[in-house]
Amino acid sequence: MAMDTNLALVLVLAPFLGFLINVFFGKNLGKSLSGIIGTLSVVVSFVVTICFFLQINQTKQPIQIDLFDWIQISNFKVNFGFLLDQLSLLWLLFVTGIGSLIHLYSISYMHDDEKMHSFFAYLNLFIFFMITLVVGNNLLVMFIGWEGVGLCSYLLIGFWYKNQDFNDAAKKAFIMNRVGDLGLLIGIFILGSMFSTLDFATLKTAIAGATNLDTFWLSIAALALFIGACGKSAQIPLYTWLPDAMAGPTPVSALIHAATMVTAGIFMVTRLNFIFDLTPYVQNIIAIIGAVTALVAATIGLLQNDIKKVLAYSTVSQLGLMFLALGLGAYEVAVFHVITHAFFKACLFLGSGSVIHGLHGEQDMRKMGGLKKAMPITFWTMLIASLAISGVPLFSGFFSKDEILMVAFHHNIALWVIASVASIMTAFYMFRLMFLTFFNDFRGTEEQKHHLHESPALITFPLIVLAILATVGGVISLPGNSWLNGYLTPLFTKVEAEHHLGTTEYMLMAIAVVGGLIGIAIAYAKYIKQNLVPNEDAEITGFSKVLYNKYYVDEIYDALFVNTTNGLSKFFRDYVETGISSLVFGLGKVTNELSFQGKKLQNGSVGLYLFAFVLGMCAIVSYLFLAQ
Amino acid sequence: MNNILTQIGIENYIFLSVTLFCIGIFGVLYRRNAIIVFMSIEIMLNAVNLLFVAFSTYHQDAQGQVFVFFSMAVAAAEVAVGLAILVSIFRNIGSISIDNLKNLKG
Amino acid sequence: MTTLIAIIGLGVLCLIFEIFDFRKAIIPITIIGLLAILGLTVSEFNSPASYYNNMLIVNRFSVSFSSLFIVLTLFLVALSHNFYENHQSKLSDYVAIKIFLLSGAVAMVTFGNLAMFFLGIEVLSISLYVLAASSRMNIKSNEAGMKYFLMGSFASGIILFGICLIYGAMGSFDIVEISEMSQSAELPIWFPIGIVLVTIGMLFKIAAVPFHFWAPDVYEGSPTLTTALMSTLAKVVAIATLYKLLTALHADVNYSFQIVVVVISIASMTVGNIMALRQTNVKRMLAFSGISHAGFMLMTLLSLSTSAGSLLYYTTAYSLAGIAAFSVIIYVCKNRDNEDIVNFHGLGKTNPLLAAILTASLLSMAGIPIFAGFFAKLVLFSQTIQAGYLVVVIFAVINSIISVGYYFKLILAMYTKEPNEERKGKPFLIYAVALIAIVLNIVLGMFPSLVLDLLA
Amino acid sequence: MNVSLILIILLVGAFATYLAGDKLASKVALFFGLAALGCSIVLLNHFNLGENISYISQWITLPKVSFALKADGLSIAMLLLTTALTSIIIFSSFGNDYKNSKAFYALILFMSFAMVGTFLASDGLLYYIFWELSLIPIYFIALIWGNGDAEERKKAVVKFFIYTLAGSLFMLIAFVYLYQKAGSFLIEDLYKLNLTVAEQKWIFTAFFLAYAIKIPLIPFHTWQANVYQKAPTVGTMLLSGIMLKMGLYSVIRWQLPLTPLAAKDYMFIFIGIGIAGVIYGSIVALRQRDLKKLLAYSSLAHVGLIAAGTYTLTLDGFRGAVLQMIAHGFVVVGLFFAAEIIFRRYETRIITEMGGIRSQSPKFTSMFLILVLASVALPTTFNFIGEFTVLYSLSQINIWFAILGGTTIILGAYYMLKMFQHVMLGETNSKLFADVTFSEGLTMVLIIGVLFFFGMYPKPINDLITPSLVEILKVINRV
Repeated sequence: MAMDTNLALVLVLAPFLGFLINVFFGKNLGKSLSGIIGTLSVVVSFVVTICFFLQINQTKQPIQIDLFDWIQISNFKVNFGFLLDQLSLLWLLFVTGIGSLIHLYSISYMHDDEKMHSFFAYLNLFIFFMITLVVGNNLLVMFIGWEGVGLCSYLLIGFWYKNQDFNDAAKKAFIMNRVGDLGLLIGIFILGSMFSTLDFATLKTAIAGATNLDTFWLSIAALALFIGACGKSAQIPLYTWLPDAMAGPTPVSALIHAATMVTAGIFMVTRLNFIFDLTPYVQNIIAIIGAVTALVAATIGLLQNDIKKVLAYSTVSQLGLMFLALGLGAYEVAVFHVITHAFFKACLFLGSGSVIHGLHGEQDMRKMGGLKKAMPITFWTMLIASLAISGVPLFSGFFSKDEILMVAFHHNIALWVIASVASIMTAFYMFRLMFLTFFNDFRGTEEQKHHLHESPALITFPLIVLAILATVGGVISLPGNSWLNGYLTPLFTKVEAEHHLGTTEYMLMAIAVVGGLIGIAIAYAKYIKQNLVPNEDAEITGFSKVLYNKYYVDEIYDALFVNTTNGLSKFFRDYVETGISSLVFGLGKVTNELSFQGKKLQNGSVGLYLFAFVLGMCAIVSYLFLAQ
Repeated sequence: MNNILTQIGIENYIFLSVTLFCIGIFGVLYRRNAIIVFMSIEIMLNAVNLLFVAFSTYHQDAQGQVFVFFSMAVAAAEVAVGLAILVSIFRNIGSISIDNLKNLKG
Repeated sequence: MTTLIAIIGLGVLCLIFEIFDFRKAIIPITIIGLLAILGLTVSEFNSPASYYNNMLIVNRFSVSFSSLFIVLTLFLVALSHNFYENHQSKLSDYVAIKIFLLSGAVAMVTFGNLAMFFLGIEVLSISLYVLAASSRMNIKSNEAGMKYFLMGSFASGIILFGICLIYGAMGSFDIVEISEMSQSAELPIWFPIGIVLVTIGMLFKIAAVPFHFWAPDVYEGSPTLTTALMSTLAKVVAIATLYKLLTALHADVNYSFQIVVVVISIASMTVGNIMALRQTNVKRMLAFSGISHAGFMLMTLLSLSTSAGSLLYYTTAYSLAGIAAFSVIIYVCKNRDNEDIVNFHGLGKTNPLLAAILTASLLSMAGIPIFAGFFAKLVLFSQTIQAGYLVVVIFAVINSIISVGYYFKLILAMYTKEPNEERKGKPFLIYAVALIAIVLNIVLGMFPSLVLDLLA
Repeated sequence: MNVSLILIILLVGAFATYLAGDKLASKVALFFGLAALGCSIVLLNHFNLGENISYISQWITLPKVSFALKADGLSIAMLLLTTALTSIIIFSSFGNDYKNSKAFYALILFMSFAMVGTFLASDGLLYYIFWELSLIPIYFIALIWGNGDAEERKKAVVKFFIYTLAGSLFMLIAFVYLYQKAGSFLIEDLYKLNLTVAEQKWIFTAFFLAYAIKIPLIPFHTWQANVYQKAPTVGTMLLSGIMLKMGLYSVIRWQLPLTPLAAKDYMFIFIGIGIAGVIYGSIVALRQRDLKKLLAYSSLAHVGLIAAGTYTLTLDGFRGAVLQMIAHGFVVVGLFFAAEIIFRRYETRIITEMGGIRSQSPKFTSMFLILVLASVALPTTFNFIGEFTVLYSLSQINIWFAILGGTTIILGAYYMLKMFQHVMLGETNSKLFADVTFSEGLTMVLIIGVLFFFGMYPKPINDLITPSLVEILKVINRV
């Protein structure tokens, strides 16, 4: 046990150590060294994770580690501890794995930036918090990580802090996340007061053993928790921060805003599946929101021209699909898609990063094209990833997405339709991206054309690894015999009956595949055959303008919330504040005025004084007479 | 002496002196010449003296009359001081009307 | 009563000194003499007695108040050294008058007979008239003297009439007899009127609304030292005497009389404080603050049987603070034609010690803790609430809030404004008086029992 | 050990500092501040050994007032806060030189003397006296050493003084009234009283006036922003770091136990006021031009939450409130110190005149950022513990309270990050900004260290305060 504890501490603290080193000595270490340290610290925890993973594969026993008492509440006590079970280890695997790859990538990618050491510090800090989020054995420790990753994303989105727009984006991300966090907190409060514990294990047993459970409050709690998930995982209505978050350096987008942090919501819901299973209404809400988000994001993605924005919206839409699965109670499916998505989406982002790197910061696809020859590795890896995300058979994405669609079909045709449409669109815009970027001939400046070159090995290596994973990742949960489902079963209270592959399933697969191919075909027709290039912003009109401007959601939010708050603030500052204080001063003024009038009475004439004297005398005497 | 009181009755003495006292008060209130104000105050005091005497006979006890001497002496002392002040005022502003005493106010 | 004789002897001595031209010695001798008399008085504390078939009754009340008066006179005499530097020739007169005034004051709290009471008042008042008008060439002073004289003698007339009515009702001047008789059932109607008239006369002396109009003018016009005397000694004497008189006459049993007291006390506090807000002349301001303090002191008349101690404490606290404040004012306004607040600008920089003392005394008047003023108010409140007059206390509290407004005007002037000119010299006696007074005040603030328990 | 020793140390310290002269004043003051801190640590030690730490001696016979001090866990916690912050504040002021500094530092020590007294006093009148005493030094500190236009400052400070005095005088009436009932000012005797609901409501209101103005709660807060802005930063630290806690402490120690029935009847109103303060303060803070004013309003928001916690009359509410008091004390001092550090270099507090500092001073930036994050209650900081517990207690009363109060974590993040962005980030500022000096850095690091340590391990404080809070709750629920 002590062994486990120490290992677990290593697992958690290695990145933190890296963070400290980079913070305090980063400047002196020099860029490469600080990069290497940063990477190694993550690799260490990756290795430790593997050890634990192997161990748990034999023992099948989750490892509980209690460190110390943390927060004391009247009816329960929250201690600081870790829970290493199938779920958290699975998550750790790809968090640390992809994490190390992206660190590696960043060494080269950020090499020109003078604040590279702080970049690595932030990345390490992020990994540290992400690990805490995943391994926390109760809701509050998870909440530490939950807020911590939010902080790191704030720091990294605003990494180029001299640009106030980036800072705004960072701020927006943090605040929107906090809206979700409030929901999460409320959920925690309700759970705490209902079951007098926040510990996952005890919570599970408590709920299992609970007689006459108050489902109303449980549903409220579940809903509140889901709001938290919406914030972190960019679901409607809290998704608008994610596209803006692309202001950060591309490795950040790959790590935080595609592979790991944004999946925290799915992690949390899966962790607490025993609660959501008992609250069907909330599950429906989750499913619907997931589906809608998938569709909306996909539609917006159709017309974006910023290469990273396209990927961002595709991320939102994929996350939507995952929530759809969660809402339908198919947690293992969602988890499966999380993993495959992590592979291909990270690959895509890193690829786009390599492109942007090659073009010295150009992100508009209208100014790209024909990069296939210049950067072949980037092209091939990204192609594989795109095939995966489009659900072309035998690539990882095919299996995971297909399972989601099946589950949807089994529950509700409408959801299935929406999901399928979304995935067709995905296929379309992904290949739109591919064609615009890599095919035809270059549309950028001559000067850029001159410098076109494949990125260095440090950048391409992670791409290749991820591409391979994106290809073969599907094996962990092949239809029919799924290793993943078996691995995860201990977590779940009620296990979905394994869909035996019947004709409907094959038919569904077929539809999905055909749909995907259709999407690709349309893209091919538009951008290869007709060799179209998207219009300049000014020329976009009609519904496509609405899509291009993301349904004006940002503007609506600004009008509804931001401006009202600021207006209110101005009103309070200028009127209410001055009003109250002048009320207080007013009393003083009144007395002063009285005094001023009183001075007139004291006019110095003895006659008056004596008169007042006599008057007072008469008044008193007569009063006493009457009183007698 | 005694029979006079019984004939007239103490109340009348009281009324008389109260009347005198009020005359004094009104004098003080209405006259603006300091000297006359002094005189009015004297009237007030003497009204009281009268009442003292009346009461002392009424009670058959001399204390009241003794007190009259006190009050006379005091009145005299007061007026002496008052006149002294008045003189210095007259020397400074050449008038003894109390309406000129309005520098101190507010 | 030995006190009384000794005081008068001291007064005469001063005059003789003048004849034999020992001016230098006058102040020191007087101070020493007063100290001796103080000792003499205190020694009588535990030996109550009555003299001259009850003309004078010496008891704890009279002794403790007389000693307070003597202490105050001590301070005032000490201050006169510096104050009358420029009229050495009249020094003895001024000092002597103060001493005689003191005799009057002592007579007022020791009286056992209304005659004594009346004489006391008159001695006090006449000396005050003289002092008020004492700077002959100064029109303001003349006017002050005149106003004070007119209204004062008018008030004495009222008092005399009241005494007369009481005599008429009781057929005696002896306070003990009156007090016994006043218990008996049927009394002629003019007895209460008599009491009321006397009370009104005394209310005039302590400058309670609506008999307060003279105070600001007279305070402003008179020489500062006289103002100090009026606002501390005279006021304290008057309230103490009134208290003693009403206790003897059992005035508090009459409910409607208490209502009158309530109304007058509230009116005095409020008018005094509100009027003080806009004053620029410091003496005038303190006059109004004195009026409001009179209102506070009147609260003691609502629980006559128990509040002797708290009255003594309040008066002591108030007068000590007043002495300290006035000694600073005397120093600051020396050779200035007015006592405008402008003179105090930047005192905090030019003369931190005196500024601190003035601040302390003002805080004490405002009733901030550790200064005696706080406990004075506290005890007063507690007794008044006990007597069941919560409303008065609430008014009192609101008033103390207002009062902070003008006390702090002076403090602000001392600490935030730039000094206008340097002042020469550090007159020892003024510093000594101010320091001793304020230290006594603070000591009493820390150990209130010292005084509170004297008359408990 | 005699508990009054700590008072003596501070009082003697004040005089010693004044006599030490302008040169040495700050050093001497720091020395005595540390001595007091040591003394309170010793007290803590004795307390943990289970001794009952109290001192009582007859002071005034009539009215019956005794010089009674008593230290339970709660008082000792506040004691530690006060003495620690006093030392930190004095040390933080080493960077500036004040004219007539001997008086300045003497006043600081005198003020902390009064505040320590307030936390220790177990006799109503003694408590009141200390309460009032603490007002005078801060009045002069703000008045004489403050900044900005003199006339404006005078107005603000005098308003502050009269306002607070007005409040506390009503508390005095309440105390006198209680004295008439109980015949003693001793807190034990006052606890024993059982008053009618009507009486309790009056007394509750009288106390509330005093505390609502001191804390301050809306709508009695209008003095706060101006005074915080006008006062010298040291004064602002004293006000916001410690003095404000006097009010909250008094609510727990005096108001609620003395008038439990009224407190129960009024619970919702006063929780409501607290939470309204949270939202109102946060929103007003959004659009402040002056850095110190912004921090003032943020502090208004936070204390609103704390007050709401106390009025829940639950153990969690109390505990959270006390934890948050301590946490807020440190954070707010740190933030105002950050403002001071900027002022030392830029001579301005107007936010729009700052910006682009980060690129010139990484150390300062990270420290400032940490403080900002702490004040928005990021987990692992001390403030999170407090805020979480308070919000939890609110959720036990009514979930909506928790939701509305919880908006603080959104709005708080909004205005704090907005401020941080405009103060620190953006294009490099043309004006040169030297990074923190050693002493500045040390001060910051101390504060940050405290925040993180107790953020991860609040147990010690918890164990210290919980028993006495339980005791107080017993008193509250006696009827």
